[in-house]
Amino acid sequence: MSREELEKKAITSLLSIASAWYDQMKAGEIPSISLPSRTKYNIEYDDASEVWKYGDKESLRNAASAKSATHLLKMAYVIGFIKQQLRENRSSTLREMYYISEGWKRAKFAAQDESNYLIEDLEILSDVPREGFHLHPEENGASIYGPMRIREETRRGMKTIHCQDDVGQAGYTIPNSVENIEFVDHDAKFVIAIETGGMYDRLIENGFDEEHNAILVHLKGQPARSTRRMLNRMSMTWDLPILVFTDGDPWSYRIYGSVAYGAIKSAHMSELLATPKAQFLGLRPSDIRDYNLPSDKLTDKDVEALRSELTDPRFATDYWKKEINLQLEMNLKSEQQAFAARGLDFVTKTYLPARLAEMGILKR
Amino acid sequence: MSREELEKKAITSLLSIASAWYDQMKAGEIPSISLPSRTKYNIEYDDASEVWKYGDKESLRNAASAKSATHLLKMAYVIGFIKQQLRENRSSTLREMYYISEGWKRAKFAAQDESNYLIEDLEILSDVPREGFHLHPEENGASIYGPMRIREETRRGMKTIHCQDDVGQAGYTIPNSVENIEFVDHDAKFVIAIETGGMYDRLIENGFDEEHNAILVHLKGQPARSTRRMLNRMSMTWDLPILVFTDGDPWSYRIYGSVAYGAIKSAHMSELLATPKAQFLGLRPSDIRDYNLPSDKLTDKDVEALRSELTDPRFATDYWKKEINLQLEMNLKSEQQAFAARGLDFVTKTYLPARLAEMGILKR
Amino acid sequence: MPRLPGWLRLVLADDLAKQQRSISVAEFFEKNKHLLGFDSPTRGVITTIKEAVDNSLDACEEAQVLPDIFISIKKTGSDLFRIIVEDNGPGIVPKQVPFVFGKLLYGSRFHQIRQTRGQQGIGISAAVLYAQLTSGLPTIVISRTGAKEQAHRFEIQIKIETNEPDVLKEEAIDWDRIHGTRVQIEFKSTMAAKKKLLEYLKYTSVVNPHARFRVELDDEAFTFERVSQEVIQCPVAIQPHPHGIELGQLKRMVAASDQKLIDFLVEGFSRVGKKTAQEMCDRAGLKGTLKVQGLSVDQQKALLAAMQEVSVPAPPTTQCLSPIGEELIRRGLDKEFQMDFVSARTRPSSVFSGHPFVVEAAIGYGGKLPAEGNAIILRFANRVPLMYQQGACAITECITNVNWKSYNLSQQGLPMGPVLILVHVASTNVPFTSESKDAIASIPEIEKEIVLALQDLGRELKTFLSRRDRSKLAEDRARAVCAIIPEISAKVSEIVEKPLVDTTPIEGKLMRKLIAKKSTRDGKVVIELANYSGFEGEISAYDISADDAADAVPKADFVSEMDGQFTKVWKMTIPSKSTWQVTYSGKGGGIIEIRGIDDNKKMVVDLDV
Amino acid sequence: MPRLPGWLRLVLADDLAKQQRSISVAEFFEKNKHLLGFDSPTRGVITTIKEAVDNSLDACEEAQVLPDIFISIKKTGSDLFRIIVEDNGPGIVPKQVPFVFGKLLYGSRFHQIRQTRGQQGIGISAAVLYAQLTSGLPTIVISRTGAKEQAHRFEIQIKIETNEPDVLKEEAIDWDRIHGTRVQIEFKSTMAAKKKLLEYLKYTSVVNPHARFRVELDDEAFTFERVSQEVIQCPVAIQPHPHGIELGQLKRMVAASDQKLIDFLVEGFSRVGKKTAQEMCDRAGLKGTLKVQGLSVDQQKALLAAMQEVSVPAPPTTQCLSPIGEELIRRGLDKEFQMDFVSARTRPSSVFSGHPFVVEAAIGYGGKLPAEGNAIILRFANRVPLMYQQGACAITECITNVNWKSYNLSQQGLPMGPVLILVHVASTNVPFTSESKDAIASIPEIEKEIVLALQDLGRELKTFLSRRDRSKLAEDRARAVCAIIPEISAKVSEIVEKPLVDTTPIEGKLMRKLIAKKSTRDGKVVIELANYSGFEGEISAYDISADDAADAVPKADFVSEMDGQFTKVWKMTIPSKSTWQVTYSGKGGGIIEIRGIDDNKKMVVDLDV
Repeated sequence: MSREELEKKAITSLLSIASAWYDQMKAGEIPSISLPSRTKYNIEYDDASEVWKYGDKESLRNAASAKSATHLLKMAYVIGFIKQQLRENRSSTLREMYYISEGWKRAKFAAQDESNYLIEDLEILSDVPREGFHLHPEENGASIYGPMRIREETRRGMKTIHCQDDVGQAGYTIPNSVENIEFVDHDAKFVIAIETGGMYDRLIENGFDEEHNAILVHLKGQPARSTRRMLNRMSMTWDLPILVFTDGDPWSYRIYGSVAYGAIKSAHMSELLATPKAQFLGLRPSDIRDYNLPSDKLTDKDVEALRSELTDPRFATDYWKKEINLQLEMNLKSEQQAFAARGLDFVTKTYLPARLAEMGILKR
Repeated sequence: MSREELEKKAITSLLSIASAWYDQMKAGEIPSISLPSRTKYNIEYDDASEVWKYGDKESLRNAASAKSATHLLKMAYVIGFIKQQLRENRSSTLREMYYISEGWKRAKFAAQDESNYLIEDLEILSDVPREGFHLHPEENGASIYGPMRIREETRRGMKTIHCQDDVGQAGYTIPNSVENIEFVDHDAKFVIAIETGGMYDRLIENGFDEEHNAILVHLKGQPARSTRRMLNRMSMTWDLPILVFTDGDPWSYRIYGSVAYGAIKSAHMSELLATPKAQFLGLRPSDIRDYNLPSDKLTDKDVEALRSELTDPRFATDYWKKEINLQLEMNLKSEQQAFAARGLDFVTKTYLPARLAEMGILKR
Repeated sequence: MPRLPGWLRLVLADDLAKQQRSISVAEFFEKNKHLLGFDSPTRGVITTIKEAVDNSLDACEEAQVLPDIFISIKKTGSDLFRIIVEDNGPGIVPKQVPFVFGKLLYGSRFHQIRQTRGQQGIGISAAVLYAQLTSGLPTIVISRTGAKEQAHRFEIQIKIETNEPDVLKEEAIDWDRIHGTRVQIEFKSTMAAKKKLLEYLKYTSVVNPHARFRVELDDEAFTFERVSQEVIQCPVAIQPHPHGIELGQLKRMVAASDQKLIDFLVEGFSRVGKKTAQEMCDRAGLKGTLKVQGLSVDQQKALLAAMQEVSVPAPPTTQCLSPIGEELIRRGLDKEFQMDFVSARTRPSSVFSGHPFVVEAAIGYGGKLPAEGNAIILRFANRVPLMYQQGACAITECITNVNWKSYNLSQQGLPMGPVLILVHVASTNVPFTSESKDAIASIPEIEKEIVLALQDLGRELKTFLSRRDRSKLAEDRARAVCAIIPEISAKVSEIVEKPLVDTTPIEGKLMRKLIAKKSTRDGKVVIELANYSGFEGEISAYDISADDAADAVPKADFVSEMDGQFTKVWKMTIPSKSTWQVTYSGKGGGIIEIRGIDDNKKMVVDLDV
Repeated sequence: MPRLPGWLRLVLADDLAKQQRSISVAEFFEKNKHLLGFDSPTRGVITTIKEAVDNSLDACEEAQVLPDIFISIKKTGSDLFRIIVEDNGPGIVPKQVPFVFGKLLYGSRFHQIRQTRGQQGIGISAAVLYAQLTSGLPTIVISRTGAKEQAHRFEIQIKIETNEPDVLKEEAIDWDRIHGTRVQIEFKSTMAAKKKLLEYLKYTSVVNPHARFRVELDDEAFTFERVSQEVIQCPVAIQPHPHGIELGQLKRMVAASDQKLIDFLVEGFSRVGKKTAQEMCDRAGLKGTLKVQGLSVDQQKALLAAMQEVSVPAPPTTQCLSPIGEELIRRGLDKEFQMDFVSARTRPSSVFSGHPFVVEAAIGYGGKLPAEGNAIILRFANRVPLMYQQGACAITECITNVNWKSYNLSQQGLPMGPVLILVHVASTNVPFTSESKDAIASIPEIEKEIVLALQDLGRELKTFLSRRDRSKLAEDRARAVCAIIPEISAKVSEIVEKPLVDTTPIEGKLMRKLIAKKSTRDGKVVIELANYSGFEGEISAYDISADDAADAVPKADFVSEMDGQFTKVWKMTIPSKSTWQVTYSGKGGGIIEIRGIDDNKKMVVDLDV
């Protein structure tokens, strides 16, 4: 969907909510609205899109108590605010909207959480991501380095950028709103999304992107919304394999999970934010064993997290069961930079080529 | 100092350390080395350079016990490693060096802290920042948006980038090693270094950079080493006023402090990392009062931090005493985005012009 | 190794024998004051008053009089305090007075199986002993047993070597009490625990609502008035229950009996009928016709085992126990704590290890109770407040184990908020965790009863709280409908860019009441009455505020002023589904009241709040 | 209000009077078993053994014999246990036996001011009472007072109503002990606390190093052997100290005296001489020549105040107290815990509230003590181990308050690591926190002594630890010089791209010793001896490892094999400042030893470690 289409859809959906309330009140009825129930008991795997989505359970909110009437009032104010913002082609952060609500009297937000939650409600109701409302997150997206060209609509006009030739050493930074990006062309065979900056730098320094025609994405830990959207679009638009390369511990597997399957909090956006085709490259527990990597003992929290992953439906594959059980058995974890113990070139010359061949991405 | 000069200085200084040991041992003496004492009791204000530096107190480390002999051994291994790295024009992160030391037997690091501390020792001994050793930090630098052009030596050759025309919405990202940047030209009147991404985006969206010929730098909270080095170089090279714009709380004043005065941890690098000419723009406690901004009560920790700043020599000016005492009296703090409560344009149309005029940066 | 020669060792055993002697119980307690609650001067005052008051209440109960107890504590020296406790009980006959006060382990209640406050026969004489040890002063006792008798005054100490009373002086005197006892004890102490002492008296008064306490504390005087004029029934002693005795006790009973086994069982024990007795004999393999005195130790053991195996009904309790009763607990609590809600439960009596007991509990809520922090816990055993070791007590444990959240109270271990919880355990043998009698031990049977009582009360409290919440809810709904929905309407109409929707039909549909709305905007006060109630009679609107409403349209029917506050009254009838309105210049605020229509048919909404 | 008519109330007082009666102390304790440590069947066993053993040890002490005590615990039924304690004490004369075991509050030590284990005269008879209540069985006592006397055997119970002994059977019998006492008690119990019991016996043995304990626990038998053959001096009773009495006690002494005041003071109290007595009289405003019996209560009070104001030396303690002594504590600890370091302190005796006391403490370190966790704390009062309530005890408090970190121990509240701390408080009147005698109360005077003793021991431990650390330091230095500096040399030479620096001159300069270095690289073992010691005599190098060193250059002077381990010996003299070396093929490891040169002139460094 293009940016214009998205904005149009946003304004149409939001106005239809307001119109429905108008009609309800005109008919002498208390205004109300239905929302899917947002608990983990209402998350389902959608076979068609291969992502996790909210199920059928709905809850009705009507204005019959002061609390929920106030909630609807706030929703009305937010809809009004977004309408104005889209009309003026302005944008703002959630934090700014929170402060703007200072002037909304009874509709003022009591806390930032409340405004965040309300925006999620509107995303669900309208099926439009918040970027379509011109509400952008505070956190930056991550960096990209590799043979691809995009066209970005910025406040200073349209910019065409090649992510190797036109950028500094730090790469191209993903903007808050990936919807403003047009994917022009690429010369890549695959994308590696990397957890740590150290490994991202290592691959750039060793020329891995040039040698293997790889696009490198730095996830910066748990990836931001715009980073996940970027990966989703790279996968959808160019059908490139997305490979996730993280540390070898349970928290990193969760990073992979949020790239591939999405998070409960944003299950309504899974189709936009999750990349079901993303594959886990490493660092696998079996790599710790096979490459005899420097490692640390698992902490109690690590073990707890691994056990919880064993019962997580998203990790309910033979692959993950085998690896996680192996890790529990070894009682070890490693960081991806631990490959440096085998030399600075080991990861690019030995590990990744072998691993990518094994995954069928590179020919042996 | 150019990059080549820096590297030359690095190799010379490090080799002179090794040579000194060689000569000591050759003379039948236990190898030893003197280091300034790195405690807050040995930090002094240097009037000439207007930054805080280590004082005269030194401590001698000799190889007469297993512990300090091992320390010297590790230092020798690190010097050897850096020598080789510079010779091969490779670079690495501290984390990688930590893992590489796995192969150093008795000289292996027990923990990351130990290798960090040792690198700081070498920085002090050689008066060369770690970037000169080709050891770069994991954390990225922050973003820049504004009318300036730089030339960056990347792994893919020399790139010339204009920080408005050639970059995406997210701006130009400062690389790990600012030493690789050449400052080409600019059309700016001043630089605003901004704490939060929301405010940085707001200024870009409202076209503040274009309207006022301002360079905007996003600090991303407590600024990384490369961000501080970048500000230092912009101040030194172009003699541009550097204005720091943060939230109105004690932690943000510390951000200003680390930009302007440097940190105890890196006092030996103050001349490279601190920007003594940086001025505090806001958000001042008196702004909270004068603009009646939405605010929160101070927490006990806030009050404690403010009191500690009152006794900090770096904040021992009438300006800071007045502001901090006012804040303690009001018992309030505000975020910079709180200006949004007065409208999305208030900060760029009203507050900043007024404040910049007051500071003599803009004409009234 | 210096071994002594044999003859010397022999002499030694004789020597040692000569040193052996009996130790008087008074000597024993002199050395072990802590056993009696006299381990610190601070605690001595409370212990003494507690013992004396317990005795007075027990005596009044036995004599069936309404207790009228006077307590005085006066400082008489730098660290000397004189304590006086005087009652209107039956008095003590002169020849007994020296023993009651001047001999440890002397009393009437020790062997009886019934609920009493004091029991051991140590308490008050321990105070006498403590006084004589610390101040050297004798204890002064005045007692009179009736109108025809003279009062007698004694100065008493204890002969420590023999634990016998030492009467320094005895005389017949005139006394204005017709019957009663007064004891005056003076010892070293401090008043550090004054707060605790007042709490003790307050709590004692709560569970003894039939008693009046007058207190003089140095220069202050308080009275805890009685709220019940009924004397409480004195518990009557019962026979031991077969499940509650040990072998030693059985042996003593056997030795003292000349009965046949079956009669011994039926007459010597509670709740044992012929049939039950026969079952016990059969199980023990003993003939019912055997003379009990002839039973061997082994036969006695077999009998004991059989007695404890056979199921026997719980001991009779109405007789030997004296619960306070739900009504009196409520009255007692209400007197000392003013609360919005209070309810009490007296559980059916029950039994543990053969000892009958009954649990009573009460919960109070709101009113003057502190809104924050843990609930106030009042613990009682046999009508005596437990002042120390709350954390170690089974009562506290039970309160903690109840899930108060399900009764809409917040809870962190103890329930929180404006809550008071009272638990009273009455038994012929209250199981304490230690000699200091500060905490009740964990006995599953007792704990079960406490929890059941608390849960029952919790459900009642929940009903109260939700009724209260429901009326809050109705108000809340009115606010939503009358104040917020119009705002939604305004905003939504603006968004969809259509004319403003009128939301009064929603009000009418939902409220089915007469709705009075007052709002102030731009210096104009508007009062609007919308009648959805169906009622069409005359009503009056009273508007009390600082505004004089001189320019009101329509004019008020009546205006009066007092202290700058104007009361404006309009009278009108409002046809069903129509609206009446008045507007005047002013600042608003104040109170609005509608009269002439049922409370449940009207609703006042102040839109300025 | 149902008030009773006056005549009925009068009758009531009489009625009540009739019910009043004296309560036997046995009845009292039957109802209050917890006062005596019989509140649970588990605890009953330890209490009984403790009381019997205390009595035996006290009796042996009085009779000056080395205690030889036999203890047996046997299960005799599903929940019945038979406990036997037998000693070689002086025995008890037959006519006393029934009273000692069959009457509560009967004993020889209650009134004496001296250190004893038992005191109250309750302990063992309480066990007799407990047995008769739970098992119904009488207690069997055998006692013999000497070779010429026959032993007597008793079966004893207590008449509970009167607290008098009930002798079921008495007979003269033959017994192999020449003198001593054996008591056999059987009651309901469990052995849940077996570990605690063994600890109790072990600790008792530590502080009674002159006693032998033989223990039979069902089928197991243990002996705690004595380590001292000296009988301990029996403490002798002293007069009360003027600072340690209360008014009650003074009054009794006054009443019993026919002396003049000044003589009364000098003869009746410890450490009061004529001069002190006169000062007391003067302060009290009393003439020394007054007959004390004539003193009024007020005069007695004044006297007491004066007695407590006048400074009086601490009571004599060598007489009435019996500390264990530093030597015996060390021996006792050494016997039960094998440690690297142990030291003990007996503090000078001191006094609190007129009661003499002495503190002893000991610290042990290392050896078989557990390396992790809190220190082991052993607490004793009058040679009796304190087994419960460690957290509430002033001893623990004192240990926690000492800053152990300054003595190079780690500490989290208690000190941590392989440390044992023993504290013994001996006094004529040990101040316990409660009747169960498990914890010592916080008395500043006692706490001060404990802390001083511990600090003193802490300093000694620190000396030990730093001596140990110093030798570690020298090794550390040798390692740096001989192993790490050569590596620095190698790396630095590589960096500066110059020939490898020889670091042996540094070794010589620093070490001034004969340095033996063994290293293994690539299958070659090199042993190098560098002589910087100045010594030039013949020395031998012993190299013991799995290598046979057949190809050694030079050849070994002597090789022997045992269990696959080869001992290679080379003999040589090494001129000053020169080096000797041997090389052979092998895997290295094992031990290298240099003989023929002083320990402080040589240093062995294994470079492979």
